[in-house]
Amino acid sequence: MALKRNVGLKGIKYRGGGPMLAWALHRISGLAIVLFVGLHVISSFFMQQLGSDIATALNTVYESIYFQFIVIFIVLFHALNGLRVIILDLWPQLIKFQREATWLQWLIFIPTYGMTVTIMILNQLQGG
Amino acid sequence: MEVTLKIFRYNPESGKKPHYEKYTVEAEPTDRVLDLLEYIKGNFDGTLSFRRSCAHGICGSDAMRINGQNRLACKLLVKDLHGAQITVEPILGLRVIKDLIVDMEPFFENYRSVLPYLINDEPAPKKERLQSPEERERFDDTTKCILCACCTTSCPSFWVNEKYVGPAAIVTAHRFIFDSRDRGAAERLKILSGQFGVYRCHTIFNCTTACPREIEVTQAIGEVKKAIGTGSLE
Amino acid sequence: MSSRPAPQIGFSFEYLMWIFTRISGLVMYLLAFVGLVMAFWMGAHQQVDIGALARWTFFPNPNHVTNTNIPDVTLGWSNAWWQVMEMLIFLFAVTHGMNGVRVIYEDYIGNTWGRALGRGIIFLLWIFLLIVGIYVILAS
Amino acid sequence: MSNYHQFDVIVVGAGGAGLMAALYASKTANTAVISKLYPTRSHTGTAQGGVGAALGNEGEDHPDWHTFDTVKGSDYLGDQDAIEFMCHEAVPAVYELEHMGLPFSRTEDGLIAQRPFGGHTNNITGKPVRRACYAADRTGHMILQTLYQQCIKNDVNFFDEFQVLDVLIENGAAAGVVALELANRELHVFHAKSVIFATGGHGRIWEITSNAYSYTGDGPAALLRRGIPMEDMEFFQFHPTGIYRMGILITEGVRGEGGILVNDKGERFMEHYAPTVKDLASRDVISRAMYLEMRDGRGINGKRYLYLDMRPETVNRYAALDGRKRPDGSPYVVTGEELLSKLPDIVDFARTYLGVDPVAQPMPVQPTAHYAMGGIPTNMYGEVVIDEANTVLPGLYAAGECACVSVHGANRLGTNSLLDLIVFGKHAGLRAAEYANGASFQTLPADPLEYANQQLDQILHSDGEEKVYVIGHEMKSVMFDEVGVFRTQEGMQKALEKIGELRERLKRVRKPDMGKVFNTELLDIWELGNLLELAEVTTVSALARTESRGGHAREDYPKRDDVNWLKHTLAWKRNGNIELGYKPVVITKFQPKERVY
Repeated sequence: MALKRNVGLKGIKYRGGGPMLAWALHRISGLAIVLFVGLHVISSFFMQQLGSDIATALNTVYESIYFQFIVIFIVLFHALNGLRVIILDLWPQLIKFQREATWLQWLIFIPTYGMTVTIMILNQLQGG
Repeated sequence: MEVTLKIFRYNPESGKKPHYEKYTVEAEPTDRVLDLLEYIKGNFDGTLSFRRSCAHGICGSDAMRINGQNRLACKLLVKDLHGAQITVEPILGLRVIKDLIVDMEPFFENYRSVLPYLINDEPAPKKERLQSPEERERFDDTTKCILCACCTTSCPSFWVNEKYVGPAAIVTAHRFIFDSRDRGAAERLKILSGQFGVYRCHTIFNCTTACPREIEVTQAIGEVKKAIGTGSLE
Repeated sequence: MSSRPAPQIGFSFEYLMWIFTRISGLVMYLLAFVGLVMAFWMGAHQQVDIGALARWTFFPNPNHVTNTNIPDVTLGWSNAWWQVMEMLIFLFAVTHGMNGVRVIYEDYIGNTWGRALGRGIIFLLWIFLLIVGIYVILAS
Repeated sequence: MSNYHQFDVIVVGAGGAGLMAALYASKTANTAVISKLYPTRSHTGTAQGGVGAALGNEGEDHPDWHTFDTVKGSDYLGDQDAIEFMCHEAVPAVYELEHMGLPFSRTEDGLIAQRPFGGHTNNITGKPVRRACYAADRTGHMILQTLYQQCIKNDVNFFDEFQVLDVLIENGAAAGVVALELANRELHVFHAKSVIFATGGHGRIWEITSNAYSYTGDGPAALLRRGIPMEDMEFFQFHPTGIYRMGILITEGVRGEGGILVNDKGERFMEHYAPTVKDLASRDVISRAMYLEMRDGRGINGKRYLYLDMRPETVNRYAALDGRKRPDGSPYVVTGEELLSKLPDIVDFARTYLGVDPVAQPMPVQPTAHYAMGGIPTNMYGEVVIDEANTVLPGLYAAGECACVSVHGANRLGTNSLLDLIVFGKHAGLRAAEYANGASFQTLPADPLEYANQQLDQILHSDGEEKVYVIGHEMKSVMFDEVGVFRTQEGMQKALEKIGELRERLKRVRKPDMGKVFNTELLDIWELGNLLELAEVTTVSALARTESRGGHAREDYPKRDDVNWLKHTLAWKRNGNIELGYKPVVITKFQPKERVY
């Protein structure tokens, strides 16, 4: 009796490095965005049409600065990683530079996100 | 130097659950991991089972997960692992039969599904079919494949669904699709554009990193995707 | 040395969705860029609220700029141009996203029956979101 | 019996010869291949340099030149009718492989590319010719893959990971084989009209070897136990350039592309041993020269290795000295990149196992056990012959390295092994199918599994102290030292005693794995038994041959002796002893003369 085919958590421990991490984050962030946008659309509908309290509460959460930190991280990462994938997919001859591409992506992501967050925090402090 | 190997053990007849066992051996920096496994089998525990044949990275028998990455045990030297402990586990996504031996049949089934042979019904000339060095170079990279399964079993898409043909099968298909002598490209591209074809590839690059033959696997898959889209075999 | 026929293959659903995902990604870049530039042009540069700016960039809806200091929000932006812009980006985003959900789902699902069921549910969800979203856009 | 199978033709072994045989046999007969490995794991895949065929794509060449070179390379011990047959069949066979899809490297004109190889010469000028058809430096890999692919296309039946333990011979004809299914340790009977053995060599007898772990001579040993003789077992080839201490092969193609061997003084020593072709002399000549250099203290740093140098500056310097030209007449000049593209795998090996970049540094090499010239005696149709009169055993065939046709005689030329596989694999397959279509099944004995069970039981009931790992190492070490490149009466006597001792100790190995699932230890022990059998045959055959010829070099008899020894050895195992007999060499066109390179 052979063992059942079961990868499960062992897959997470596989040392795939940067590109595998990027893929996992892309998936998770994509699903998160679907959830976020979907709920937002529906709650907007309820707020607009019925003035629902739950919907209003949800929108308050959405507008909090901490939630925005997360959303911006997710959206920015998904967009940048998506751009990397699109470029490599449409020009397969560039795939030999895939390792550099992953580095470049983080090189763009980290300052952009860092700057955004800094400005948001500064604004919050000024406003508060 | 002293090295400890932490090896995945499973024997279906022992009634024991899968577990890890540790063996400490004296090793030279230039020893292959395979040499250490042979030493352990020969001196400590004869029941330790793994496949091996040529011992220099050409036959593709001894693909295993070493320190969390798919490698050939015969192509990895102790000095390249930088550490006193080496973890050895079977490759993922195929059923474990015993210790480091997995059931390769699903892998070869996927390989066979992409028509892995030259298709050309035109009458052959008396001598060789002509092919320029450039045409030959076009698919050179993918002829290196030894079917060790390092790539396919490093692919998260294959982990979650063994019906995905996997990188190795696509590499084989690529080798024929871009061979100027072949006439079966349309048939193969049709198979690969299906549900379990190239679009289950999400450019995760684990295959490229894992390949012991240094084939640009993801690039080959990308070229197949492009051929499906453009209908061009440039 | 030898000329060989280009392979004649029909477009598969998988291929169409794959290329759509890539194209819609690029289109969203374009639309977001337009949104961003317009937001700046229309006054966002006077008071940079990144949260509002981001929302504006991706979904140029008057509801999304309510907490900026720019006056007459509804007047300036509740017009057909922005509604079309918003509908476009919404259409691409929801389709891109729901297709992503489908791809993830189908990565795991091997059998035809499960796939058909999943596709059905995702399709209905897609239509539902589109209708609700467009209603909200038109009604605001 | 659920484990009973019936096929017209059974092929044992799925390397180049086995797959070629299966491919041709399956065209007209119901054929199955039994292999202890997945077919793509077979040792054919490690062959690097090329397959020899006088296509004349890169300079003038003729099958007749190829024939003479092979005869000369064999030190006149090869059967000339078979050699001529092989060298003429080579040309269509290579085209056939190309049509099957083999991705050969190409010339500018789109033809199959060819490179020089040891012992391949222009018969008129004596200069090297380009005869080795290659696919980069993975020709064997490409042959194996291509043949396996064709077998898939033609729906050949495969029994992968089945170990053949015994061959059934009834009424003087082949009746089938008994095989062990590795996955569950069950025995299977394969009832067949024709049985083709293509199990490969037995280079694991020696310590430094280029051969795979699985190269344990299972086929020859099984036949030896069933009364079939072994031919010319004393002739075993030591390849000059194995990676120091590991034995991994560095192809002769490196020297074909202009690489040279140097000693500790930086001298190109082959100039002294083979003034005309130098580093492209045949393998036995170079291996002996290397041994002599090392014995005289000119190994690198006094150690047991020499340098193989393929740095572009070295290659170009010596190519200029030799006046080497490209086929178009321009001087031969290479760049590092060119070498990398022609020999990518070698570069990879050197980097992985030596930590050396071969276009920047020389590679430490030593002779490595490489190829069995001897084996199961066959005629040129692959039919096994069992005595001095070449009597055919009906229904039994052998091809590839396990067989001795004999086309390689006392020393095989580079590229002729792959050629041997495709030519004799094909003809064995054709003959076997033809025979099967005209014959009926032999009745099986009452208990066909008896002998196989007996062999397994002996191992499974063993309960001693000995380790198979240790016995194996002792055998390899004594064989490499005493029955290696150079041999003496005294040393071989010592080896023979040691083998006897090891055979006894093998009966007392510690209790093995008793499991049924992938019991690889059981197999290791069984395979070591095979190696010891063949080591004994090799040593006994070598002791008797009091001359030096090809791969068999004796310090006490340094000269070739055509008067007494221009004959093939046959060795039978009878009642636990090796008995020797001899049969004449077939000489057609080329009378033996002194061999100078």
